[in-house]
Amino acid sequence: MNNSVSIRDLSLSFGAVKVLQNMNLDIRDGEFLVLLGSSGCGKSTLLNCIAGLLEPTDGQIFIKGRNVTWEEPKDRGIGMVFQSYALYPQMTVEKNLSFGLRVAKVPKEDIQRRIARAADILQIQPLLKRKPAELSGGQRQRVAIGRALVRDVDVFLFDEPLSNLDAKLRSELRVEIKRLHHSLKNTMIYVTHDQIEALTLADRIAIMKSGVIQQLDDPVTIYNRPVNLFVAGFIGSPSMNFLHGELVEEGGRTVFKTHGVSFSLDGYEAEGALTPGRKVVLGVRPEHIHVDNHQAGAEMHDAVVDIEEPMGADNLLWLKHAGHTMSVRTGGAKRFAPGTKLQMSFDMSVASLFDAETEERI
Amino acid sequence: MNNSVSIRDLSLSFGAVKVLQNMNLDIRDGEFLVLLGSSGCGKSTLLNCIAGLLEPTDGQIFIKGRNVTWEEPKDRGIGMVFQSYALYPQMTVEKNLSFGLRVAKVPKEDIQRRIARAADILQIQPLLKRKPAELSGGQRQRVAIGRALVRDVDVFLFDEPLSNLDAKLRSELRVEIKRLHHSLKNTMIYVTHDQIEALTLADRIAIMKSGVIQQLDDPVTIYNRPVNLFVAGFIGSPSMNFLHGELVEEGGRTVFKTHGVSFSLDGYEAEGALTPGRKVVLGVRPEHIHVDNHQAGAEMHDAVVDIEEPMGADNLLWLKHAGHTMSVRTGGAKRFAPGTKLQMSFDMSVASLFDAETEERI
Amino acid sequence: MTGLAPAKRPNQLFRNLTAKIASIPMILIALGIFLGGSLWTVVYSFTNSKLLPRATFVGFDQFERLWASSRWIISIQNLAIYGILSLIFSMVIGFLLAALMDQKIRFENTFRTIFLYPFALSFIVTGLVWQWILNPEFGVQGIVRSLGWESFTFDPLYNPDIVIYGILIAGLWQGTGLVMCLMLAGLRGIDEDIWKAARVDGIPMWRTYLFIVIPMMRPVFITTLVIIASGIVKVYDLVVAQTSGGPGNASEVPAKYVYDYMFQAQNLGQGFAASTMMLLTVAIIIIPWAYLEFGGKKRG
Amino acid sequence: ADLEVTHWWTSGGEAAAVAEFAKAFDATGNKWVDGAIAGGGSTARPIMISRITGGDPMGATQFNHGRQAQELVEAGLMRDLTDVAEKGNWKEVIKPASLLDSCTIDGRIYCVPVNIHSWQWLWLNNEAFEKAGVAVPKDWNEFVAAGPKLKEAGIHPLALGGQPWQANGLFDTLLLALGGKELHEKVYVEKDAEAAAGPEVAKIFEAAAQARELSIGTNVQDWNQATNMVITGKAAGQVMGDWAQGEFQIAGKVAGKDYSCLPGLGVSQYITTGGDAFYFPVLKDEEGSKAQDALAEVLVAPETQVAFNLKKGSLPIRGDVDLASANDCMKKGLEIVAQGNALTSTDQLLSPDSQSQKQDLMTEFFSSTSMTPEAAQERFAEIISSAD
Amino acid sequence: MANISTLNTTAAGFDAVSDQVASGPRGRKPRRVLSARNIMLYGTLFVAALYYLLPLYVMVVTSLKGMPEVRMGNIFAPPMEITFEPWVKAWAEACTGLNCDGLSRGFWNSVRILIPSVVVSIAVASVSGYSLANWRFKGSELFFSILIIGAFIPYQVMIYPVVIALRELGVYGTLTGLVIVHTIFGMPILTLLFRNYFASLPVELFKAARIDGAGFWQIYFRIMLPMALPIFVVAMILQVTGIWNDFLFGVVFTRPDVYPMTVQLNNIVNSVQGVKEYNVNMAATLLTGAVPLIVYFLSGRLFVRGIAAGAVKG
Ligand SMILES: Nc1ncnc2c1ncn2[C@@H]1O[C@H](COP(=O)(O)OP(=O)(O)OP(=O)(O)O)[C@@H](O)[C@H]1O
Ligand SMILES: Nc1ncnc2c1ncn2[C@@H]1O[C@H](COP(=O)(O)OP(=O)(O)OP(=O)(O)O)[C@@H](O)[C@H]1O
Ligand SMILES: [Mg+2]
Ligand SMILES: [Mg+2]
Repeated sequence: MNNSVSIRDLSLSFGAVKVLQNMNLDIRDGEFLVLLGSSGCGKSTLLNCIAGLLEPTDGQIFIKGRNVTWEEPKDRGIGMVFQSYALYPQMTVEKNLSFGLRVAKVPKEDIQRRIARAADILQIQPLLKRKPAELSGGQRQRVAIGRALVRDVDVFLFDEPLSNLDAKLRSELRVEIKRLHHSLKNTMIYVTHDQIEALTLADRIAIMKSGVIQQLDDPVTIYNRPVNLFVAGFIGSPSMNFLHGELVEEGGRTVFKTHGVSFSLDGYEAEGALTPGRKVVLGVRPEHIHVDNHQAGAEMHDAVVDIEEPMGADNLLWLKHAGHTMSVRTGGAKRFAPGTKLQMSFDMSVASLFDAETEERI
Repeated sequence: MNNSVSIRDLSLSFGAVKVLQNMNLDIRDGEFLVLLGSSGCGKSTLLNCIAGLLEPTDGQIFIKGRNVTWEEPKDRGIGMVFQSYALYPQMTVEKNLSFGLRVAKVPKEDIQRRIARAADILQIQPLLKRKPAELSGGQRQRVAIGRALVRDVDVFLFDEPLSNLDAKLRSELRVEIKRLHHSLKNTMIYVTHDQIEALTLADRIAIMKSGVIQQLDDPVTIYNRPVNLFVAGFIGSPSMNFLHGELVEEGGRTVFKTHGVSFSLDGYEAEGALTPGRKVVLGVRPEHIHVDNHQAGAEMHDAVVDIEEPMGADNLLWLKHAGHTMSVRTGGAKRFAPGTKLQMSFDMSVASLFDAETEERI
Repeated sequence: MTGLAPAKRPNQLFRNLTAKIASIPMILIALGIFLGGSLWTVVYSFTNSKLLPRATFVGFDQFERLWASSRWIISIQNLAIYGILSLIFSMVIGFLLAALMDQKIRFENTFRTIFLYPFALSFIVTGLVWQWILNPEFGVQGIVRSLGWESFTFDPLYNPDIVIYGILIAGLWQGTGLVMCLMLAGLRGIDEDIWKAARVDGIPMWRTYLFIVIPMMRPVFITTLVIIASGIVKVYDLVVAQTSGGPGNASEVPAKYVYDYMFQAQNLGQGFAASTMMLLTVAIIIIPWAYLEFGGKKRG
Repeated sequence: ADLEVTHWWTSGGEAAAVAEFAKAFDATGNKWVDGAIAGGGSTARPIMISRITGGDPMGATQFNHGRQAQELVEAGLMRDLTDVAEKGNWKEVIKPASLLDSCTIDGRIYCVPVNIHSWQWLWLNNEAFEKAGVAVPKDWNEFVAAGPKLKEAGIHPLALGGQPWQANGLFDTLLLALGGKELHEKVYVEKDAEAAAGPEVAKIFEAAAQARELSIGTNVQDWNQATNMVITGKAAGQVMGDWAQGEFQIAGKVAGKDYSCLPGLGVSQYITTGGDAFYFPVLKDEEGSKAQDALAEVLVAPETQVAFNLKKGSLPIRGDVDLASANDCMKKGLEIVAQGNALTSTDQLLSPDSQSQKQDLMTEFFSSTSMTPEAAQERFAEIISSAD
Repeated sequence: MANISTLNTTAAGFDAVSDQVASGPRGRKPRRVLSARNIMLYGTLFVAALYYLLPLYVMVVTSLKGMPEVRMGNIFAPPMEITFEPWVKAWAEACTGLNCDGLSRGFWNSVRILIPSVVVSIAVASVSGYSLANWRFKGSELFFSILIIGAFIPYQVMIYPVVIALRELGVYGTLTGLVIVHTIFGMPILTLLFRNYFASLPVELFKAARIDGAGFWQIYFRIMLPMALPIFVVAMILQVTGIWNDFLFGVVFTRPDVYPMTVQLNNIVNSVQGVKEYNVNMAATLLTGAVPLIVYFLSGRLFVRGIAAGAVKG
């Protein structure tokens, strides 16, 4: 049995609202799975179902091959970390960590040992005697992780654990969680709507929309070969540029044409047939557009700088081109004033082409 | 008169707590100034003083050359946008926008005209009849901006307007605010603790710490030439790598030495004297470390990959090197498994050197 | 995938059994006392029970008599006047006081204690004091007259036309403190930024309160409403302590009618009929509201 | 054994009288546990009824003599005292016999009458009349005539408390005194609605309207506060039962000298005899029951009767006791009873429910001049027609 | 761009306003103590305070006067001769029926009734509120709605059913019975407050505790209770006030040897012996009100905080 968590035909409705619909999902042992999706798509609901905090309307949940659909949260071998930390405010950190163990009547020395280990891993030994109110956000979240850690569980569930923290702390804790996963090798299911977190942490990402999983793949595949328009637009910040147009036969080759400008599709690995006349959407990521940088064989197009956003390490340009506004990522060193005219080229090998109707990848 | 807002010797205390201390600040007409700093450093307090919502303990505030220290908020020619939107929940969007104007007995047609303009700029025409509860976070924030917009003010104040939104919306609204500034050319003062916002939006950034401005400069300067350790560590994500060591005379040149490894300082533009023996901190940004990429004359150092974080467009590597852990940003294409041994070099021309004691840039 | 055997949904009755067991007192009280007692009352309102409940049914006789009784009509009128005025005034005064207290004033604690202390005193007690202060001979009227305004009249408890207002004065005195506390709590819960936004918009204080803050305090108003309104419907001590329903029957209230007919006149049937009418009125008002407020929406 | 006795006798004279009972009862080796509830019957009655129906009854409880306890008896909750009564030969000694009759249900005796109260008294403050310059009236008509003079002198002619039963009692007194025995019996015994609507009763309502006029401005609630107005000379007279006498006594006033009393309002020589009685709920324990018997005996015993009634200002229930120490007023009352001019009181004739309705009417009538005698009489006739 | 980390020195445009620096408003705007706003504010509060204090003043002043002075009729005049006799009499000498030991007789009874009634009623209501907020089950909202309607039923109407219920339970006339009665009638409002309070606590805490394996009671006692202090104070104040001042249940559901203080108070106030002894009445009143007042004073601040938490979330 190499599946740690399996979900079969899971459905959940709140009254008339169907939040999850017939979901199937297998999470491998030791895998770090990230559930990514916009607000209200049902990520927390799914996590709560796995944790046993919500009762599914239909379907089954297996953890380590055991059917836990109707079991109590505590018997499922899971630990959970919440966005708002959910530390017990009146207890010290130590008490917070040991609460579950004391409830379960684990022997004293055993509790001590486990707390020491968790404190060690998370480097919170100096905080053990403090109360949550006396901790910073990052420390609180570490304690919250510790609470799951001491329970020695098979599966860790994280519900947007970092979204209450500021950017700096977020990136720090992200690394720590990743490191934790490397050393513990537990199965982890991690809910977020921050794609940087998803891309950096995940072994596989499940992208959800209205209670349905759109794509379940490793980050690189998701980033470079999104299966549909939704996934493509959802992942990547600033998001992929979409150009609506159609496929046209030109000079014996099929090219993409929009607003009278045609783009060669050389280098694009199509999955379906590139039949001329098909209405399609071409998606290109900002970093796959090159400006003023003649590459071998690249086709150049004119554009005008609309806005420039320096982001430290690199620069974001908003270009106007044939009725589209496109974002382009360039190196941080070069600056472009608004109004500058320049030339750009697309890297077609990592572009995406979608059917305009089905929105599926071609 | 080219100063829009001038602050002279401003101090503010809450009881015994001195929040702002003798602050002086001049904001040019039409400038986009971002106040950046960690939580509790006094950003909101300063903004509230400018808005007239808090009374300074001492000092003066000028807006458009007029001393407004004792004036009511409404008479200062300012508009303000809050993190929590602060929309009037029971009024429609239209009412929210017009309430202040109606109170001020602005003629009906005038109100209509201004609302139409604001709605046009912010693209919220379809929302005018809705109530705040029926809007998404981004739409609410747009309405909140609209409320400042209709008042036709000289100075816009933003207090972390985007921090309640999710990453995607945040980046969209960021662009909109920038565009708004381009078209309105008002003075804008913008508080945030998100550095991406600061870097992308600001004409100038004021970095604050405990009520004192540390550095006031344009984003590029702040990013590349931070004046002290605090600013250097605060800006940039993942943050600058700091190596503690000292200056040593080696082969006739002053080099930086840490844990027995020495780094050449060739290319570094020092402001002070690089006297050997001085204890210093070397700061290098992740994107200024190059791995496995022999550059002309670059000095190579051995390192081991600890963790790899793919972030879509690029990769973040955490390297172990001589007792330090360093983050390095590489292109998204190449992957490095943990444990990989590689070589790295620093780009000294954009590195920073700080005195270990005073923490000031050398 | 083998071995993933489906499991059957366990009996819903036994899910979270402890919670259900722990709720038994509440369920018993709700069903056994409040619902059961109400039904019992309604059933016996159709009997001619005298001193003891007796199941001899007489149809609507008791109700006919009830509605023919001028005392009952007066009682209802009084309750309507008292109830509406008391609701309005205690809300308005409570809110005004809370708004004043919210101006970052000095001695807030002292003022709050002063306004709240009447709530700690029982009406057996305070009725007497008010009876006294409102006594024309040695109360306020007497004092004012002795100061020279000979024609000054202020004798609410002794004038049948205005006696209910006299009772209102004491009722407000006792109850507004609590309302003020509730309102103050509500005001403190309003987002600080709303105030700032209103100030930047140049909206005067009173308009901010009226058009922005009050609509935001809906939940507080609802809790307050339940507490005040339940007190109003049950008003009895206040009247007995001050006027015993007098002068004449000018200050009678329904709860007193019920009580007097049950125990004084020993006509339980009549008392039950009156209380059935009260229950009916309350139910007509409350049930739709309670359904909207507590039954309609769900929380996660 | 300890016996809890509930009653609402808490005013000065009443409490002193109860103490006599307690003293006598304690002397039998039992103990009187006092459960006084101030505020009159309406406060105390729900407590008593709840306690009895709740299965945790007190040992004995005061009730107004009348039909109030009938249902409790029928429900078997009250102790049958027939044995005690036979032993004490109550049938012979208790006078008038109507007192015991109202304790008798289906031939069994369930209560112990302890005193006779009569309602039909006009109490006058002699000094007040002196001050107003009129002679102390000899009957109701003279009293009414003196009204204007009294008012001139700044004295309220008639004190009337706000409690509903006071207005009701005043009316019944007027009806008996001015209308005579036949009218009283026609209306209250036969419940003759025609008579109630007739001209004779109309005259009574006229008189009541006069009384209403005289009582304007007496803003007190309790009966003894009204009595106190008479005692202190703020008011000239009060129509009140013989219990008012106890208040005069406590205030150290002397009958005949400081105050006058006119039974039957000085017009007719009839009084009604109502009064208080003690009931004994069925107790589960043997000892308690024995103590109940002992208390029942004590209550009727001649010595206790004398001691109690002297303090209470009411008449004893037995004709065979010596009331030498009784004052003027009491003697007048005793005489009337001895002549056999004692009639059954309305409390016994009407159900509490009908009484309450009548009471509501009278309260309304006496409290506001806007109700005409005719309108009041119409409603009065209605109540009588449906009375039980 | 030059490094301008030290901003106190010259910056662009400084000169433009430098001439205004000397003049013009500076620092905090001066406020007159007697501004129109302050006069209005404190004036209104002061007048309101007078209205609330007047009865208390009358009570205190009267309770310190002798009867002759009281009879003179000016209830607002301060006592010419202060006497504590009324207090002594109210506490230890006033008679009801045959017992002349004043309020002291009922005081301890009241305490004996108060403590278990407050504890039990709050315990039951808080558990119910907690269950309603966190452990919803089918019909729980219906029961709650019935409770809320129950808040509007006059107590008197319910006396008979309650008497019957207690009789059937065999606890009529015992302290247990009285405690049950207070629990029943305190239930609606208290449950409302507790439910709202617990609903306002973050759900995640509850979820976390469930994952930690804590059950219904463990979550209640170890997680919820320690966080619910403010609302407990509110509930305590409401119940102490209500139960201490209760008269009806105190007499209907007990026997004379355990009658609460209010029965004595009622007897003192309602037994009129000639002229009412107003001074004793007032002293008795103040003595009876003392306990709730003390409880209130001791918990004033928590009270407002608790009310806030319990009431604001609907
Ligand atoms: N108790 C509930 N009753 C009714 N609807 C609910 C309840 N809880 C959640 N929902 C609805 O279910 C949907 C999914 O909610 P869920 O909390 O799973 O979203 P999410 O993906 O976690 O969003 P977020 O990123 O905002 O946390 C939402 O539309 C929400 O409105
Ligand atoms: N009303 C007040 N009374 C006392 N201290 C206050 C008050 N308001 C703010 N402070 C203190 O002043 C300091 C600055 O607060 P301020 O709100 O300006 O911080 P900030 O920089 O806006 O932080 P954040 O990023 O969290 O919004 C903080 O330490 C805060 O505790
Ligand atoms: Mg969620
Ligand atoms: Mg702030």
